[in-house]
Amino acid sequence: MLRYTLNRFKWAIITLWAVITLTFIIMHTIPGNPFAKEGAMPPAVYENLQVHYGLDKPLLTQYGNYLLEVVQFDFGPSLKSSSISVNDYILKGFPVSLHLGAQALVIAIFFGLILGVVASLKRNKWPDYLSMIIAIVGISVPNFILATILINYFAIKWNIFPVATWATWQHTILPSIALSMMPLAFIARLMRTSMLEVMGQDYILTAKAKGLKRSGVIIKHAIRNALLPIITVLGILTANIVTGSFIIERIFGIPGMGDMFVKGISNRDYPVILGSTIVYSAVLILLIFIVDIAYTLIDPRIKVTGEKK
Amino acid sequence: MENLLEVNDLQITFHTYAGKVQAVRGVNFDVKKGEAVAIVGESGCGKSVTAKSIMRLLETPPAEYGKGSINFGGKDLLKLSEKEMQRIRGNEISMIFQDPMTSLNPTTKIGIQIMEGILKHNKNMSRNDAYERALETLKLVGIPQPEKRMQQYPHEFSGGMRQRAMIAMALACEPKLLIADEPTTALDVTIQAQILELMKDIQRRMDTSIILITHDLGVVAETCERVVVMYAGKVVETGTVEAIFSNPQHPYTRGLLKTVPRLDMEKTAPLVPIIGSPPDLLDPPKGCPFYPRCESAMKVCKDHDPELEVVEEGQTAACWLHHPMAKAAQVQAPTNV
Amino acid sequence: MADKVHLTEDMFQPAEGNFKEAEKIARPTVSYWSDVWRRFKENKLAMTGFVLIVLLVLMAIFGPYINGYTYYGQDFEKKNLSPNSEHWFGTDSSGRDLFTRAWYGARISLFIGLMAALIDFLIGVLYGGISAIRGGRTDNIMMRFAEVIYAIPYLLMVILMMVVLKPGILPIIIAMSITGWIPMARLVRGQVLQLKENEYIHAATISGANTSWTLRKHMIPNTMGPILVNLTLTVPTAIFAEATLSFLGLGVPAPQASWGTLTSDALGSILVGNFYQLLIPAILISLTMFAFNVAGDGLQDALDPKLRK
Amino acid sequence: MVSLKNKDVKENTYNENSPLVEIKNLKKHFPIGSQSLKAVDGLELKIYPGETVGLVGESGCGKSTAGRTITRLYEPTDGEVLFQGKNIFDYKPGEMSHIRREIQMIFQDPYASLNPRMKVEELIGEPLAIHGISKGKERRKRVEDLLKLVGLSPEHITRFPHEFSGGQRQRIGIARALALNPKFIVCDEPISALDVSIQAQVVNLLKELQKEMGLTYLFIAHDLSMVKYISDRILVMYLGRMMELSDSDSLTKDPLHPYTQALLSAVPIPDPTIKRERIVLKGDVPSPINPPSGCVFRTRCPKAMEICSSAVPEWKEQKPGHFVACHLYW
Amino acid sequence: ACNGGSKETSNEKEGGSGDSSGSKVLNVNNSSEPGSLHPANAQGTHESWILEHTFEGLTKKTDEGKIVPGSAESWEISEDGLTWTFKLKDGLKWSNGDPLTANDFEYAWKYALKPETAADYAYQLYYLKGGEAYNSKKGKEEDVGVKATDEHTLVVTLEQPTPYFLDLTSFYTFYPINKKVQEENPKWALDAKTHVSNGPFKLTEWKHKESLKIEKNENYYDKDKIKLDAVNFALIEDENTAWQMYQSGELDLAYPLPVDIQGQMVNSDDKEFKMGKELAVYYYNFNTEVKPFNNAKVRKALSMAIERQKITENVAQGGQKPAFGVVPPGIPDASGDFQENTGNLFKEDVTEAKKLLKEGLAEEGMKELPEFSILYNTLDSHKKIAEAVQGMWRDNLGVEVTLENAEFQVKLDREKAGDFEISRAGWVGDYVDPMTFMLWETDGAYNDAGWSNKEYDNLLKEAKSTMDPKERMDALHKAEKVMIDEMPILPVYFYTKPYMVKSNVTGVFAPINAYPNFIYADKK
Ligand SMILES: Nc1ncnc2c1ncn2[C@@H]1O[C@H](COP(=O)(O)OP(=O)(O)OP(=O)(O)O)[C@@H](O)[C@H]1O
Ligand SMILES: Nc1ncnc2c1ncn2[C@@H]1O[C@H](COP(=O)(O)OP(=O)(O)OP(=O)(O)O)[C@@H](O)[C@H]1O
Ligand SMILES: [Mg+2]
Ligand SMILES: [Mg+2]
Repeated sequence: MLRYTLNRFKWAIITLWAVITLTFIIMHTIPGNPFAKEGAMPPAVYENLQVHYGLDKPLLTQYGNYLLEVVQFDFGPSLKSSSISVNDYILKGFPVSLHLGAQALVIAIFFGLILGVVASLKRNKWPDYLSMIIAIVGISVPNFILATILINYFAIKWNIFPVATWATWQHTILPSIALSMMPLAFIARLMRTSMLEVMGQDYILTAKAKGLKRSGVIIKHAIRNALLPIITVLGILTANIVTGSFIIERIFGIPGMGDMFVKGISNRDYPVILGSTIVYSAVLILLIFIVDIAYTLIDPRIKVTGEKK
Repeated sequence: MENLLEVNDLQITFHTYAGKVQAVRGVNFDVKKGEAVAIVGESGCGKSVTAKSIMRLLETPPAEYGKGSINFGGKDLLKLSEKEMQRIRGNEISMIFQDPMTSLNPTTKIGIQIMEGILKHNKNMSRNDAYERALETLKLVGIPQPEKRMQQYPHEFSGGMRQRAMIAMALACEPKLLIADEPTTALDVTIQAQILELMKDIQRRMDTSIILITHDLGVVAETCERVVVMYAGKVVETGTVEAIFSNPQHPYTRGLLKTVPRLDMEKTAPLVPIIGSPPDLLDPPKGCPFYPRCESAMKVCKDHDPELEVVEEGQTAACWLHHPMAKAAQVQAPTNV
Repeated sequence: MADKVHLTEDMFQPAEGNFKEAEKIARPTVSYWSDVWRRFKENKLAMTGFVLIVLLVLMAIFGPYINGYTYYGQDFEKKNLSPNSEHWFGTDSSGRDLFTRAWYGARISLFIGLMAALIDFLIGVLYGGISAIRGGRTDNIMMRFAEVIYAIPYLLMVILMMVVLKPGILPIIIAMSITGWIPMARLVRGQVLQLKENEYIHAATISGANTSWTLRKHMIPNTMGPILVNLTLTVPTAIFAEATLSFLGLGVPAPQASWGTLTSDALGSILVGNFYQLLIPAILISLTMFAFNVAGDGLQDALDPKLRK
Repeated sequence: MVSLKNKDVKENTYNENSPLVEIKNLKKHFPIGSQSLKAVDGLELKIYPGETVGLVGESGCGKSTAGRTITRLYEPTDGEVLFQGKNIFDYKPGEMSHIRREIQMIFQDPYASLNPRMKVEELIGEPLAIHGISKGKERRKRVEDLLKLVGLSPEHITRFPHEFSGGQRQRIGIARALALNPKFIVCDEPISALDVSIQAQVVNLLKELQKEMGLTYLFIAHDLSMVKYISDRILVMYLGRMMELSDSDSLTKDPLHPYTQALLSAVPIPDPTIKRERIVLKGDVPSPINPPSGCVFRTRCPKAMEICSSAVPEWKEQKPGHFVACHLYW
Repeated sequence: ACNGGSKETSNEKEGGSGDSSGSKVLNVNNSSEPGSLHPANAQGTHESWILEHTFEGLTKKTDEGKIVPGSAESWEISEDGLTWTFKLKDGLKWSNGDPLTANDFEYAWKYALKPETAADYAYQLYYLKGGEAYNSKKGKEEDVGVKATDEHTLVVTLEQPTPYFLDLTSFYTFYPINKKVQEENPKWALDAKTHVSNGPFKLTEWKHKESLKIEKNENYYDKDKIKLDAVNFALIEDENTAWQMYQSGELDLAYPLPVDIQGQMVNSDDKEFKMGKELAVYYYNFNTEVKPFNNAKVRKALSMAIERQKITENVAQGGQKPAFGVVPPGIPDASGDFQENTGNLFKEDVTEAKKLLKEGLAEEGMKELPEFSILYNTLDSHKKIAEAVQGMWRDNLGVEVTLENAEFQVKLDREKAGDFEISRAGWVGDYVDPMTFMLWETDGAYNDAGWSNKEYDNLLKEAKSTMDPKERMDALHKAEKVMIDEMPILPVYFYTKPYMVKSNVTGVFAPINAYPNFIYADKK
């Protein structure tokens, strides 16, 4: 296990390096200039900016320097804002996105699993259809619309929650709900299918034969076996959600990382692009690793650790 | 002795896209308290379905219970609510399933799977006690190093060990009725002997009744008091072990006994199988289901289904050969047992 | 029964030729897929979904020509009209006919959605399946590669594609194809890892099955549930991915419409109470979702031999 | 049945009198935490063409594992399996498929070994399809023939595994193994789930096929009477090791190893009137993770001696063709 | 949806900073995180709005747009208009209590010009003598034309006579910085704790990407006129959200407004709605270097064939004024308003347009317009206008144009490279003088149309060389006319500045080229 972890760590570094390199290449391939301004900038001003941020050096040198900095956990300055470095961005934005994402995930997992399980047990009866409708609405109404509607009712009409910003706990509720709908629907649908499959297995009969209650059979035997696909998608879903949703953060004025991701790209703010990509990759790699470990925990037959039979 | 279980005219149909499979077509038998009854019969004749229906474990749909009843301790199991059934399952009736690999939850440790039933039916038992009890039963079924094995998963067990784990699970609660669906098929003879000994022991000690489904007539002979022979969803013969083995009354039973190899048999002597295959239960024949394979078939058998009738003291059979007219017609029933 | 029938002596004569009856003629056999189709047809809800999909596709083809308006024609005199006899779905804030735009949008959105699903299925399923079946080193390398691809910012890819190709649907679909299949691959891999330990896979191996065979004949049919759920969810996800891109200016070029752009265009109209502008694309997307979901569920049921009636 | 081309390639060093399968020092250990479970520990066996070798032993003694390793479902910990003179573990994955045509296996657990989403037609037709043998009607015909061969009716061709009873499933498995006309079949308890009349049919069938096509079997079972009936030679295993090997008559009539003797005495007799003395083995079956020193059977052996705990008994030909590993015969 | 006003009292609790009762806190929204709150590094409105309230230049503006003394008490201009001498007020202090001197101004301006500072807006100081040379490393710091002759006197030497220089001194690049603080801690502007300013408010809290807070500066010389205790800036990018916060009472001022809300408010008589003036023009560039847009007739035809009124009323919806010239209203002429004096420089006329197009194309040897597109930077409102223009050309001229959007950064790149046919642009005046809209000098930095006209160039030279208002304005009027006659750009409309303020807030005003100002605001 330890060896496996170490091995994966080695691969994580390689993966990160590959991501940085490819992103670096793409970033410098696409058109757009970080310093472009309405009206031409006097050449001197432009020159000064280039020198200041070291963009006058050959790309290879820039790349090398960047890697050196990254190794020391220094992600450089933002080209668009001298008030806050990329490190600050991450240190400030990531916890917020993480908080929001975690809350949204808790909602999504909790209600998603319940809906999915109920739907599978009441297959083709009203709870199944209800869960399907929730799923359809959850997916068919994109979160930017949902957010606007939530604000319109909960904040403006009924005055229950504040409209936006990230000041208090109350402020976190509407964005968490808006962000949770998609994963919730996904989990619910997936859990339903998975449960249907598992409920047809022989060992469910065995459990019944032991006299377990229906709930016991479901909780102790069915859910766990049905969980595998959920765990898989949760890996990637979580990585996407906890590194910030641009739209939700924008609408609710949340100082998270998603905004950094998107704005960095449209501003061609190179260090911000690379910094956010690295954070995202790291989270993704970590979560996928956790998922792989979770496989073995959930189903002991699965061997991802590469040991031979 | 009173009857613990009475199965009356049990009928079970499966609805499939291909049509209705009439898996059980009017089965009658009873089991007395403390008695071991064997159900033998061709593969696919409805033994397992009958057993599962006693536990009410068939999913409805696709299964459908027709008329008929299963009386257990004075209650008709087919009429009980799911809640009441839960109290009976695992506690008063327990079952050993035929397919040990798929019947064990692959993601749960064996120990936990065994303890579960114990805890469920002994509300005030501590986890530790349940653990001890589970350990003990595992030991009873002859699994070495049970402490280690409790911590393992089904796929780490050999076929026989899985089957023994299933047996341990069923025995853990000391039920009134134990249904064992081919419990020893995957076991070697020494373990088999041990398990059968264990079952007998429980039967004696606890006055447990046993329904043993098997095709190993040797096991039947050594373990059971009475035998029910099934064929194509019907009971074709019942009787005491002695009677069945020494004086089988149905051509099918006779065929069965003939096919069994013995250790002391010569290798060159071919085994005598019953030729042909059993009927398709999707479209069961009108007459005697054994008719196409029967050496002593008569014209009547083709279209008319014989009923189970007492032929000797304590022995019933469903065969036209026992009809007075058949005897009158001087049809010689082959008697080469 | 025996008592009721009239028995005669001659009936008790030995029967002849009874052994032959043991070999009856087989029922005509139908292939697995036509069997699936038959079962699918019997499922009313699933058929509703299927018919709905066909209708949506037909409307996408013919809808834009039905009422004589064009998707781009503006008429400021008639802006923000609620649905009426002339404009069946009303008009937007530029006075364009929403009926025509909605069905024009259906072309783009359905095309993007279906393409995304197709790519998901073709690449994701194969990649995940092969990775899991091969296992060990191959699995490790394939999964790390997928991680790298997935970690590179998606927007950068889209922009890159827009540069390489001309803006329009094609770069969107290509950029989607580059990363879209990865969640599917992970999902399938997870399922296959679980299935891999089943005895029937060993049985197939013994019969000489190679990776592709095992994948096609055993893994995919047994993973169909999660695959279908994921596929049905890929459709709306892709539709909204396009909307988000439009939001960032990377979607289909104006004045073309897609359901995504119709939705985001309607965002502002919610504030002034023109809800129908949002409702129309939302209902169409929901209908699509509903159709794919019930058809997917139906297909899943039809594919599962154990669930009968 | 096997294409001549294949033969030419592979049979340069192999001739009819040499063993078809030669197992050399085969070991398979499973890692259990930091320890290892020695499921098979040093199997040596030659199986000649047209022969049936029975493999019996305690449940959990490693029979299935041996079978699975011989068919290369498991990679071995050590040892070789030569099939027609070539070590099957040397083949690359791509090359295995040729060998797969000739080595088949019937699985112990009938239900688990059938894909629940496949119909019988596909299940039995699968090996044919994989190797591109016959198509459409022809293949259907072949499948129907196979079904009849194992005593199922051709009507079952459109059914799914869960619609069958245990025994019926096992027969599907057998039909599948026979589909390719293999040379060598590892039968892992092929008949234990069958009812007796079918058992007889299947055993007769296997014997007939053997006679006709020169099939070779490794027949794993615990039903000694059946094993004796079908096998030419019988190998007795205990806790992953070999105990005794001999032709079947001599083994059943004159067993040398105390374990074999105990086994034989435990065979139930289908006659309620006969009551018989059994050699009851005392004690628990030891764990293969931690097997006893010396002779692994000594902890339960009624004739155990002092030496048994210190020295591993040698595998010795006690009588012509009758091997045994026991200190009693030193 | 316009019931926002009815609730403000009940909602005060939420919007506020939770300050103790009695304190007057205004809640507004700054739509983006400021890149820098250092006057030299600030780049745009997200910064300037806060700087305008925390700093004060030599001059400042009233709500009518009049330039009044700020830190400077008085000033003198030399005859040739090249030397300006400013006298600072007495007893000026920094928010940390340090005295503010003329040195701080000198230091600040030179700091902004220093190449290492890499200030985007350094060119705003190119008016200073030697400023450009120093910034492009061709000159020395000593030669820059700004000098503090004593604590209270700042002498500025200009490169050219610049009548609007006074206006510029209210611009944020011209703000002073505390020399002592800057030298001790170059990072002082990054943190609210170390931020030092000289304006009516001081920065007291800066939660990055979340919010900023400025509080009344007790060291400000005019502090008695300041009624507010603090202003909270939320950082909400989404206009819709900001509007919703305004509705719920979490904000006291909403600017900018969502387009749909503008449209609704313009036509209502909501008391909270205010229509400020804006110093900006919305136009399309023609790339005069590609055929057939090199032909003035073609350009004019296209320009005459769009209906500006329809666009402002139905698409932009903010009460904008159709533009038939480039200089927006609100700039004083020698007498009166420059734009009013100009009037409309051309007319919309479809028949004429058709004729011109035909002629123009014939002159270029073409039968019809080749494939061309409108390039605009990604924004919903730009898209809608482009769609409208597209429709009008189709309907009026039978001309098909495609729409092409690009990210801002990319659009600018392509404009520089001349890789476009027609591109959207907008120009906001840097100072209140028509000169700021005279962008089409040959090879001028902002001349994306690539247009070149001797007469225009000469007229501008003429205007630049004189300090006489009449002469200057005449030249500028002529220049504008010359330019519009050739139509290298297609003016669409003059911007406005619609915003909303809660009715309990008074004293907010919107200077023509700045965001709404609340230095003197009060809240009841
Ligand atoms: N779920 C089902 N759907 C359709 N048919 C079924 C189903 N389950 C069982 N059957 C059919 O019912 C019949 C009886 O099956 P059952 O499992 O009871 O046989 P069995 O007597 O236990 O045989 P074996 O000894 O081989 O286990 C078989 O023909 C089988 O095909
Ligand atoms: N995948 C595995 N991982 C760990 N241990 C295993 C695994 N498979 C088998 N074993 C162990 O190997 C030993 C031999 O198992 P095997 O299945 O070969 O027994 P068997 O002789 O076939 O027994 P049976 O007659 O009961 O089927 C058992 O102790 C079992 O627990
Ligand atoms: Mg059965
Ligand atoms: Mg085994």
